[in-house]
Amino acid sequence: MMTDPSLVVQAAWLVPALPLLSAALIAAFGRRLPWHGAEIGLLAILASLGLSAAIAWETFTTVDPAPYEAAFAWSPLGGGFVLELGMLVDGLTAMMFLLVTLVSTMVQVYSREYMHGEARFTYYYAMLSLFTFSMLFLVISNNTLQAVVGWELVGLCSFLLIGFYWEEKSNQDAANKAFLTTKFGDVGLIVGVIVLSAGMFGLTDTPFNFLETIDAAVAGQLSTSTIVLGMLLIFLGCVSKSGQMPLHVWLPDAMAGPTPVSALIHAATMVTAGVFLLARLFPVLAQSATVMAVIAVVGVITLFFGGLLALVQDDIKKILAYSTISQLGYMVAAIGVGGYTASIFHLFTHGFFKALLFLGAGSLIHAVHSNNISAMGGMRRFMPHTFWTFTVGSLALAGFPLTAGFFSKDEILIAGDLWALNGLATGTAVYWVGLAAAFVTTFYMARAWFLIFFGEHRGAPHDDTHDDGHDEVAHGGHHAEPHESGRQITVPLMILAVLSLTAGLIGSPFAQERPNFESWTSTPVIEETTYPFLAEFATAGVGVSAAEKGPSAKILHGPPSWHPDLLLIVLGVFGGAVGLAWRFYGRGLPERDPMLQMGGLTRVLVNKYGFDDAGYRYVVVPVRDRMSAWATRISNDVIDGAVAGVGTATKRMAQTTYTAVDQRIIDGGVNGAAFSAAWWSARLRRIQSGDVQRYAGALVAGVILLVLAFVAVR
Amino acid sequence: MAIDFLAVGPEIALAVTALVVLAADLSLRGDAKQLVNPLAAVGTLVALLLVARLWGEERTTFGGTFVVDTFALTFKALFLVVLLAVLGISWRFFAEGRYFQGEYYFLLVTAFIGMLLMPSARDLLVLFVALETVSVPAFVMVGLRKRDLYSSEAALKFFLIGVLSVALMLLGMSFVYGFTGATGLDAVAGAIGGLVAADTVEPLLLAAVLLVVVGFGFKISAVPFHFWAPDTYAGAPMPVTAMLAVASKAAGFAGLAIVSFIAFQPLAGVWAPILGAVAVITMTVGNLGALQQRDLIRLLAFSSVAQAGYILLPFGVARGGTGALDVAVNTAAFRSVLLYLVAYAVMNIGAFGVAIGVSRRTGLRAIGDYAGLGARSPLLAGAMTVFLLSLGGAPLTVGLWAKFAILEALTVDVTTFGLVLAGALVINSVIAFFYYLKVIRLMWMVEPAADAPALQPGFNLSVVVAGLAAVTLLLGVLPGLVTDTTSVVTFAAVR
Amino acid sequence: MDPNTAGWVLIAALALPLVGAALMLLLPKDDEVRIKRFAVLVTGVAFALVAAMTAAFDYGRSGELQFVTDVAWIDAINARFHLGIDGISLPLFFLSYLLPLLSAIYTTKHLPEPGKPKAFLGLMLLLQTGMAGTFVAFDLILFFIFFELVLVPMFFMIGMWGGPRRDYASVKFFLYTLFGSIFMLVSFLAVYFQSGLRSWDIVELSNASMIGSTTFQTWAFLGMFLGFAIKVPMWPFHTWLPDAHTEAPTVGSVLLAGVLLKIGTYGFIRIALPILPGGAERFAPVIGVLAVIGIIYGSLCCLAQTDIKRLIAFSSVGHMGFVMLGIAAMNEAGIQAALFGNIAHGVITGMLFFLAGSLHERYHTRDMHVIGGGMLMKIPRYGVLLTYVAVASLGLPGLAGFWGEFGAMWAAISPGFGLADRYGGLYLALVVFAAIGTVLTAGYFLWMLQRVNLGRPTEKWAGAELDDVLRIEWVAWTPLLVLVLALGVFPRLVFGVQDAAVSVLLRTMGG
Amino acid sequence: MTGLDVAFLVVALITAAAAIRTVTSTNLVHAALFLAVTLAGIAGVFLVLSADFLALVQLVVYVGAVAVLFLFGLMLTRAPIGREALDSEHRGLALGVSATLFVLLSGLIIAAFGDVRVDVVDGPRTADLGLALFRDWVLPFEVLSMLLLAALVGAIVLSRREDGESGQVEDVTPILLADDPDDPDAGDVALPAGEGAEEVDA
Amino acid sequence: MSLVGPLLLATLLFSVGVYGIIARRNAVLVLISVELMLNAVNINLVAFQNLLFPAEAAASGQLFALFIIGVAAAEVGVGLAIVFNLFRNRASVDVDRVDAMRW
Repeated sequence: MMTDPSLVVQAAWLVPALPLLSAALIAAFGRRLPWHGAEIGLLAILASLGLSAAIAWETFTTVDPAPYEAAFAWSPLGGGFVLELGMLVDGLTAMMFLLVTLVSTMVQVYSREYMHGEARFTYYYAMLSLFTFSMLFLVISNNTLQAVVGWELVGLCSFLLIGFYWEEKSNQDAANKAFLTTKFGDVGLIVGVIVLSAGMFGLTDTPFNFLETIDAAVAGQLSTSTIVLGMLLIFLGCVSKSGQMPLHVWLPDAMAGPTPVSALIHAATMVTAGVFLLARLFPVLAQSATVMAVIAVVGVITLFFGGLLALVQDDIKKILAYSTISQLGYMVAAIGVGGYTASIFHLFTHGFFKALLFLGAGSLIHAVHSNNISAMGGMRRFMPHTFWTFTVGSLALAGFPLTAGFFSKDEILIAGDLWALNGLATGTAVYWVGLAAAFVTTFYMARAWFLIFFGEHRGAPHDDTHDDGHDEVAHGGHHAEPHESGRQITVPLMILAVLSLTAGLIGSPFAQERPNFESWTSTPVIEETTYPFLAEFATAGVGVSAAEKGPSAKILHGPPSWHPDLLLIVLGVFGGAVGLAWRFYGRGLPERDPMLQMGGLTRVLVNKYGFDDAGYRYVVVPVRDRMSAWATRISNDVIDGAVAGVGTATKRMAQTTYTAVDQRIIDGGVNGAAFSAAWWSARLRRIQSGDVQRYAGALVAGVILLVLAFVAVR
Repeated sequence: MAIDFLAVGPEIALAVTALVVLAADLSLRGDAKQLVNPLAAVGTLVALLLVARLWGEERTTFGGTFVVDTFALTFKALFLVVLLAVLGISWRFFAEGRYFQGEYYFLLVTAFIGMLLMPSARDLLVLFVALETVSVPAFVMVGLRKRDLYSSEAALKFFLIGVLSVALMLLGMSFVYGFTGATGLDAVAGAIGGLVAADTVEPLLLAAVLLVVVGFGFKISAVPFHFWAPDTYAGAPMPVTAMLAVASKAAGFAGLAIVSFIAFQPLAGVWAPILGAVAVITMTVGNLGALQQRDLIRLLAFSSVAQAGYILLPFGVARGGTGALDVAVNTAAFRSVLLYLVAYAVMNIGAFGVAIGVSRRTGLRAIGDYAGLGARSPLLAGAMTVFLLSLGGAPLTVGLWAKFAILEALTVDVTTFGLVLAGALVINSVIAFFYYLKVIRLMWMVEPAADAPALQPGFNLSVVVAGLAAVTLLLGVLPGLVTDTTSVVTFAAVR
Repeated sequence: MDPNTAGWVLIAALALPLVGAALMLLLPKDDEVRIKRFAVLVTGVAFALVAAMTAAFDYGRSGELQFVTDVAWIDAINARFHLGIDGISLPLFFLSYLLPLLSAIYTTKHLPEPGKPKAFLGLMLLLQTGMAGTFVAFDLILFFIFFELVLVPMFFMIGMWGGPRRDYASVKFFLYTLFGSIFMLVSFLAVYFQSGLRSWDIVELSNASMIGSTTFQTWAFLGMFLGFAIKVPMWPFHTWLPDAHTEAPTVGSVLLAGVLLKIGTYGFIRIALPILPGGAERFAPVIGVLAVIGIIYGSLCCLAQTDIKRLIAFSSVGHMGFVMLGIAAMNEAGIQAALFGNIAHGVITGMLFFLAGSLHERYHTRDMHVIGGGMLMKIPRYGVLLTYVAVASLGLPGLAGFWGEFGAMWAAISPGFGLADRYGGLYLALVVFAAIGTVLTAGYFLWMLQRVNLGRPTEKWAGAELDDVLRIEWVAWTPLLVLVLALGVFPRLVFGVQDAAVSVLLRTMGG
Repeated sequence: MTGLDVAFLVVALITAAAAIRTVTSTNLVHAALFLAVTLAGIAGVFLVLSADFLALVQLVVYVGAVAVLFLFGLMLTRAPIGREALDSEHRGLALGVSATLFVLLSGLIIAAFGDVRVDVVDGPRTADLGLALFRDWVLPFEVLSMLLLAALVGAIVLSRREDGESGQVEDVTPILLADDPDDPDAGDVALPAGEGAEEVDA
Repeated sequence: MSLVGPLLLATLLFSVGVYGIIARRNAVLVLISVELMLNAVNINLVAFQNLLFPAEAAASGQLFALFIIGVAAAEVGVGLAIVFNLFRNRASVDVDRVDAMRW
């Protein structure tokens, strides 16, 4: 525990509380206010931002910070177990607070112009506030279950915002897809949390608590199976939420939401929740080689193949979406190779430059009324502010030296390299694939950059139906030419551009002295985390001193350092990619996009590796259409059939429509019994023939039978 | 040897009543003949008072062939109350139908003399005579609608099956006599007990036991002796049907209980499972038969067959031994029969009463004719609903407690066979609700036909029906009123 | 009122609806307005009484019976008139007074065809006594009476005021439940005799040492299982439920889902488990498997529905599956979760049925294809409510639905009574499949919302005049809407009340 | 084989033969007469068994009264004559049932009493019978008298010629039987399940 | 004297009676068959009484037979009355045609 936590830290709960309050206030009174509720949202988020900044400063400057935890019993859960509602404030929390509130602030400012005139403007702001609350609630949580609550709320807000334009079926579908795909991952998360908490039974009354779980794991009190099963399941949740393959499919579709929403939710905050959770539980997953390996492999696959997909996109938001997937892959892969700091450092910087790119894209879209880069071109003339900010963002994303993205991505590559030096192949993969993907990243960003800002303006098609139509604000009047957006859009762009350039510095080799990013986000637990499995793999390696070898090794991170060789390589990659892109696109959009001329590769990419299709064809359709029909059929033919007897149950087996099937329920069950009862009764009544002599005969025959029975019983 | 006249007081009172009724009938003319009904009612009340006077006593007379104990008195009280109810629902029916009122009441009262005798009889010969005293007047009463084909047919069937059953029963009695040399039930039990102890029970004796049961099987309309019941119930004048379905059946059960639990108790190990099986078959056949009916009376007839099955169930767990548990099981079985009969009498007479109320003037008795009865006569429909729910065993009606008692008897000692019987009861209760609910649904949930005639149940009938409905509900809430009474009846008292 | 002595309050609360029903008979048949107001008055007074009880309840001793009445009733069989209330009963008891009040309010505006408010409301009051009684009866016979008593009014409610296939549905409902309940009675009797106590007292039997052999316990439990599982309803005994719900009038559905189904799970927890722990232990894996099948199966069936009310009905199968999963866990957390799930389902699904009923009032159809979407545009407030409740129903954290579901899964990971050692793998699989069930649940609710709420109104409805939420509906629904949120945010409202009682219960089971 | 056995055998054979003819005779009057012979034969059996009083009663009540009653009955109902007319189609059933019954019971009887032989046949004397009747059996005796009275009254009521006490036929409310047995659908009350099934078909 | 003889005769008569009840069409003949059965029982009773229990003070067997004779007489009376009434209604006494009520 932090000794004498300052007042700001103690008040950290206000950071999520304010947006919640504002959401409620906007919902209640927003419509009647002059800015239709935006002012409440802005006030609240600015207050949260201020507080976050204070907390960040507090934690940043504190030497050797220990987490501050405060909680009260939310509810008893039975069996003496207690669920806490609490907060855990450490560097990681503070970093996330800062990122979330900052991007959220930018987006809220930006949206006032961008969403101007929307019918559901108030609702939009309420949802933004609610989302911000949910994300912060997740971040501040001191236990897994509370995090799950925030996690699911985030998902709901995402659903509501993706489906913001719910008049269109495609948007509804996108929202449903996002919710259900992430919900599927949540199965893993929830079961994982349950498994993990079950491991804590007998150790504590608060089995969901993060710190206690971490302590128990580090102390070896959790069984290997608990850790492996629990963490892999939790990772499944992260896979879906953070858009890792193969559950990334919802993320590109989620671009159906308004662009600022994409910037906030699908670039900077919500999608990083998975990475955040992995980071939060990092000491736990560090206990298992399997878990680390799985995470690394999934990350590597995602960072490369996700990036490839961006090559063939025409929709600027989709390019950014796939880029996000790829970058999230970097973060996840970094976690998998022990790059705790590298991962969240990239999370931090990526939040800024990706938000910048999305907002910039929004600005462009706002101007040309189309998402398609083929409809843009030459935009640097019309929109200078957008141009330079977008350029900054692209450079950061591409990892151009000295931008934020450069430092954070390098950290990841270095982490992979160090991991590899310990004899783990995943490290090698992260390093080399990471480099390859950096080339891809640079190339597609350069492609987009050339196509958007250079060459001739190709103009928006006048036929609005050509658009996907979901992102456009119905402006009155015809725009002859695109023009620069207003200040409420450009100012956030500029702020973010500055941050994209400078945010990396605190984690860069320029900041080798404490405090820097590493010292900020690490806690003693993290620093002392060891990899019990590493000994098996350990060979002589850089970064791990001989003294640290043995049964376990210190976590693979430390103060950032210079790697001149890597700098050269990166520069080379950057130059090569930009050069290639200039060759293809430097003179505007070629008649035949070379990216679409790669034969089989293009087809595979355009088909998105078939994941979407497969997901729909092999999961959704079978479940929604076929399995439900089967279930109803089972209900009738099997369950009720068993009761009703074969005769009645099989009568109309062929009918498969629901109603027909349902009637089998009716024929089954008690009524099935009744049917057979009726059947029997129809037969039995023939005995009641009305002929008294038959009665007499039956009577005597019955007596004879009974006599025989009597004698037999005897 | 002095005769204890007080012990046979109720019977004598009824006999006198019968003769007075006959004499009055001969001397009255025209509408004045109606007066025999209250006359009979007065006589019944006197008999009831005598029963009340005897309550709690144990008397034996006629050389041990006639016993008065709580068991017998409970039955007698039941019969007399049923007689009152039957008189109530008969009055208008016979007065307006211009049947042979005087003779009817005479025959009715005579039949009840036989019934009163039944639970007191401790001798096969007396039982036989009592049984015939119930049957012979009943044969005639069933045929009282002389010009009605159905009535004649009903009488013929009833008569033939009845006589056949009695012949079989007599054959059995003769063999029992041959084995034991006695007709007194205790003596028979003693002799059989000796044979059982010596393990020299001849198969013929078992056959004889079964044959004796046959006669009662006819009275209680157990399968396969039930064939007459639907046809006879349908053809007979309705009050007679009510009498047959309730009183006559109760008398049969009284006789069966005495014979089985006293005379043949040592052989219970043999007859109990058979009777249990018969019970299951009976209720199943009854319920399945009822499912198909479109005539309410026939439906009630089959329902009463099923009810007979329920009442027979406790016989299925009877024990031949004399250990504490055996006695407990037998006592519970015995009591449950009694309790069920009381409940059954209340609800079934009520149901027939409503049926009479609906069809007396109109002649309508198809189930379809009950459509919308709730709108036409809420009281009749409400009462009918109560009775039908009770017959099915719904809560807050006496029917539930009746079934409860049966189940209780079956589970005093948890045996597989007992559970099988209980399971059969459960399933049959559900089937039974099918047709009870069918009627209830028709009454409340269907609009009445436009040309549905107005109903005039009449004062007496209304009082009887309302009273029975009230009793059904009252006992449903406070079953203690009966259970506490019947709990006095112990197996030892029967012994 | 002192909860230690004031047994009369409980009796008064039970008797009030009955008395009200009787008094209502005296009102003139044609004066519909007065009849409806009178019903509101009766249910309102009864609710006020119960609210006062809730306030006076000694939460420090929620594990003990309070407001006890224990007098002789049927001496011949030792049955006693034993009423009382503890932490387990209280929330359900409260619910069974709240929902009828709201139903009565709702009925003042929406009286189902063919009218006859006197009969309708009278039956509802009768039903209320039956429902409430089951939760406070501590004598098996008394419990059985209340348990059965519910059938008749509900039968008539469905049969007289129901939809086109009401005849069928009402009979099916009646017979199914009856079937199980008689088996249950057989088990009660077997327990009565086998225990040697000659007592029907639930507390006494619960505290008794193991009754009979394990075989006996298994069989006796089977009987109770049939009775309660049909009521719950558990897969595969659920087939009466969709029909009953679909055909029942709105109020009937609300009470059916809101309270009636709870009787089954309550019975498991209050009677079957503590009295027959041995049987329960043997049955627990079976219950668990059936519960999870129910979860998956119910959700799949929901996906196939086009009738919105039927969809909600099938969703009950799934939700009650979670409740049963909690029971199958056989530990405190599981029982807690089951009871919470009970309440939450009652509130949420009750509300959903209100909404479905009002939907029918407006569109005169419940077919989602016919409605065709755009409700959020046409009647936005109504659409928002539907979304809110649907989201609650799919188990979103922060709303009532979550805690029961999560709690059940959480409890099932480490079932009590040594089940973890013998069936640990099975239970883990159950948890996983139950979790998958939550996805399916989300799926059908989202698809439902998509089909009903989203998009633009079809031509058929574009020009139609449809009322948004009426004032009377606001009045009737607000308590439920608030409860949905309150239970989600403050789960201890229920968990806390039950905690001690559940501990006591588990102790009596010897677990 | 004693003389008694021989005597019994003779009487028994006659009785049995007459009994069989009673139920197989194609002539009504013959059947009634064979009945009389059977009943007389039974009286003979009683004599052989030395139940003199019963034999006498048998002769007086049965042969003297009942058989004659049956003859009157046959005359009054003007029944046709001939096998087809006298026997129903249940002959096979009847034969099967009665033969089985006979075989079964005979077997049981022989098993039970096959070895019982009594040398001296001597029943209670008539005076003892009277004494027992009024000492031990007075209750059933009195009840029997009520029964006979009831039978008498009943028989008179049923066979009296007039219709109802007022002689008016039309006042009798006819029974409307709901079950018309000739209607093939009678009794097939539609079950709810059936209704449901029809809806699907539609 | 052997006891089996009378018993077998009784059984035969009884079975013949059963045959008659089921096979005979004419109602009067059916009644006649009933009489056969009742008489068969009497033979049984008398045989048991006089061969096995001659000394029984209550003379149950013989008196039972006596009662049966009495009751049989009553039944014949009622039975014939029913048959007459049926005959008046249908102009036939064929038992197997009396099946207006069934099922």
